[in-house]
Amino acid sequence: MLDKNGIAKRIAKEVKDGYYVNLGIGIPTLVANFVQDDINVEFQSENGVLGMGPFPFEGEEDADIINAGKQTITTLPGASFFDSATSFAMIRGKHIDLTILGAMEVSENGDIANWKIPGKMVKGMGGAMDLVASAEHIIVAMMHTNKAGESKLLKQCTLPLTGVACVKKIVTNMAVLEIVDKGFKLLERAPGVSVEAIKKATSGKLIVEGFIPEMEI
Amino acid sequence: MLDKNGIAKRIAKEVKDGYYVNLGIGIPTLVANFVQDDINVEFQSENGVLGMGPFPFEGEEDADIINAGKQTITTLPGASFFDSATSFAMIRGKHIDLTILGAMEVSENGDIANWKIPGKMVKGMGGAMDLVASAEHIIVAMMHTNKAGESKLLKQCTLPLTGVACVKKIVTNMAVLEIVDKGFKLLERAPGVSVEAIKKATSGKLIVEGFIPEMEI
Amino acid sequence: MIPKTVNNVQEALKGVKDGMTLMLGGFGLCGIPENAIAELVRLGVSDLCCISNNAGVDDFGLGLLLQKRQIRKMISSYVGENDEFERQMLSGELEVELTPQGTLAEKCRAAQAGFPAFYTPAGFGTEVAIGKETRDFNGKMYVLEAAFKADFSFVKAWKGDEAGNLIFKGTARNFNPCMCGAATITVAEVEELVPAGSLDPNGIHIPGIFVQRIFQGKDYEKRIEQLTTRSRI
Amino acid sequence: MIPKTVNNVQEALKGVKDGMTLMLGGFGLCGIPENAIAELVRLGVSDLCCISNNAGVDDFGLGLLLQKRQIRKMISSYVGENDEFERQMLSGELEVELTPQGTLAEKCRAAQAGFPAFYTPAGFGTEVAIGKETRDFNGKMYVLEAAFKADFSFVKAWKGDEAGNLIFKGTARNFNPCMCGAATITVAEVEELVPAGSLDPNGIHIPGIFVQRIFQGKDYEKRIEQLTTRSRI
Repeated sequence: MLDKNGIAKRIAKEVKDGYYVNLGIGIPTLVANFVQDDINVEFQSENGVLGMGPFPFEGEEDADIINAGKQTITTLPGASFFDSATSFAMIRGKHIDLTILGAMEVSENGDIANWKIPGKMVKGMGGAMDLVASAEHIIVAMMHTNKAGESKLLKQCTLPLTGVACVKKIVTNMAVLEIVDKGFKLLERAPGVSVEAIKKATSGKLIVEGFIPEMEI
Repeated sequence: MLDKNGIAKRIAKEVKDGYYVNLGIGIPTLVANFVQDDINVEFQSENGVLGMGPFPFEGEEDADIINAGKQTITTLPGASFFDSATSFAMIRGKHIDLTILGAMEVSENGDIANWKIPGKMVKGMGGAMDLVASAEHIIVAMMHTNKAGESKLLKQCTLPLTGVACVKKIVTNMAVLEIVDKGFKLLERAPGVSVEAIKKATSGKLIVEGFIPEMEI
Repeated sequence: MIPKTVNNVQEALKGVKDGMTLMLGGFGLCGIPENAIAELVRLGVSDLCCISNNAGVDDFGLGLLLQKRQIRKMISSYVGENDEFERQMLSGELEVELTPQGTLAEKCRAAQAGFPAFYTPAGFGTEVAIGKETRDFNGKMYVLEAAFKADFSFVKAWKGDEAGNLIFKGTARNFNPCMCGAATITVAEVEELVPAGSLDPNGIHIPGIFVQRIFQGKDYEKRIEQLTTRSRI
Repeated sequence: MIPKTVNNVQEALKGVKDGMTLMLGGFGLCGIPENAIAELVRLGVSDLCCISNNAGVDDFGLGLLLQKRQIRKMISSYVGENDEFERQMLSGELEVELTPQGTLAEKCRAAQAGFPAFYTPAGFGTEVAIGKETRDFNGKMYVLEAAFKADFSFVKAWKGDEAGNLIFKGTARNFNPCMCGAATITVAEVEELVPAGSLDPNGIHIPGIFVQRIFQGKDYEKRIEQLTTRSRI
């Protein structure tokens, strides 16, 4: 089983040379720490910055330079600032190559629910609905099951949707899965996790074809 | 009868303090020369400049700074440059207070035709269709009759339209007229021009109510 | 040059009344119109509909207006980090309209640019699209969203000149430019107000035509919501 | 930083083929991609559909492509000042689609920003609206216009960096920013190409994400169409 950093490390391998990437809050944010040094990648934050760098050194933070998680950040050479309409022009216009975000539920056909639990305080969807409706390539980073031990990979989402038929790939603490026509296609197992265990933890249709290798992370 | 400069001079009186103004090519361009010195006005050109100043001194022209007529210009303090989408955001969003443009024909209900003569080479509408469809206040600057002596103020336009029911006021070499519900309402006569002469030169319905003063220019 | 300068925040907010719809720039606490918010609190106007990406925190930003129950309705994309907001929302005192962030930005831009509505893919197939027209373009589904209509827009810029031209700094730019000219009256507060002609016409983010009133702001706190640093190696 | 620099105009235009749809920035001869146009002439690609506000003059700008009969169709708002254009248009050799200038700009911006279409008041009640959907919003009529689809976009900027960030100068900005990211591949030529980090991130007009290739242009003529001066007093 992977921990959050393990999930982030595995997803980092999906980040290719020349990609513009938008990272959601939570596990996705950690991905930046594991991207290979020898490829060129730029991180976008939807509040209006492209070319994000690491967090600032203590005392060097600037209240006017934050990411979408409202954390103080720095920028790298080649960075740019822009307004919110332009930021979502990048997203809606499919200029972002990869979107990585968390989810509460994902369904067999790629629906995603990650913003609202009925009866609980709703904080809002932020930019998530725009991101999932527009991105060419979406990877979901999440735990395979929720705190109650129930699968988050379902036949149909039970929570209000964030977007329909949009998720392409899922990386959990147990597996890497691809959304295909007929369900969740198992691509890789987390170290020490059996196919059986993944089957048990997956409520939607799991497709297991041939040998399923262990992740290399 | 007024000449072109006379028309421009009369229209200049319609330009009020605090106005953003877009001037079309031809007579409208001349209006800038006659605007009172003691009011604050900014001229926009739809190719992407606000705060246009006079033409440059010889040798000081800059190929990168032109107006929509492709003439070299200068800018005044407080000027700004912007792209074409932003320029038409100003126009479509009704941020421009006054648009002054030429016309081949205007109809009783405020339709305007100024871009195309069937059978002749069509140069295009440029920004005119956006301007007339959006402006709060449109003044047409033109001769009362065409070269053949025919009225340009018609019941219905015969040429392809640039916009419908949009013109508010017309200043010609003979008169100042307002578009009202029922036709062209005569407001002022050019110096030495009789109401009779204006009636004769106006093909659409002319409304003459009470005393019609001579223009003060 | 058409002068837009007003002497102070009181003059800048003249005409703000109960029941109005206000746009307020900022993302989290970054780039918010601090002076205008303080004056709204002082004026005590109520029954407001506020369009703003976020709702501040308990004791800063729009949270200050929430504390005084001045807001009837919030239109935002994300409203976490605010206990009083949560209480008013759950009790039904506060009406909340959650809107995808890109849609929120474009509803401002549409108002600014004279577009009555626009088609966006965001929210299709979700509860955001309920009751809205949807439509297929080239095999993809879109939702029709209407432009905002607001009475006042309050924005914060870094530098501004007497002609109302604005320059923003870093990510404090965010929704501020989109809200300029998107309401009947746009009020800009700036950290540094300079004479017309001091700013490079080529480097203006928002031309003054989109701004009706501008004033020199003061006492900016610029609170940081999530101070995050790394240690020096 | 994702590097976008290519060595020269030949590399920048790799992949341009007969029958393609191209966007070209500029207003009149101001801010046109001179190097790209010269290379299009050299390549001899034909059957092109060109989206550009104007069509150049007889011996410069897009006029050079017209002389060689490389253009099948022009989409523009104004095409005067060009005898060869007139001849080809009147003889039916050249297809011309005239589009209101603001609509032209927004059709580019819509393509850039992922909007499939938009409603504009421009052209309602005129022949521009024939065959198009029209619709009432709040008592005013609008025409539905579709986003452009293009293969290449050629723009000219003043300064640019290796990351593809662009800054334009004066009114040479015009349609250039709107066309960035509005085609499958955007090629920017710049008067001055600088290393990443040389430009202020706050002063970028077009972020590099909208640009696929950038190169240092050369031998700019920057012809003035209507040299207009006043005499010194």
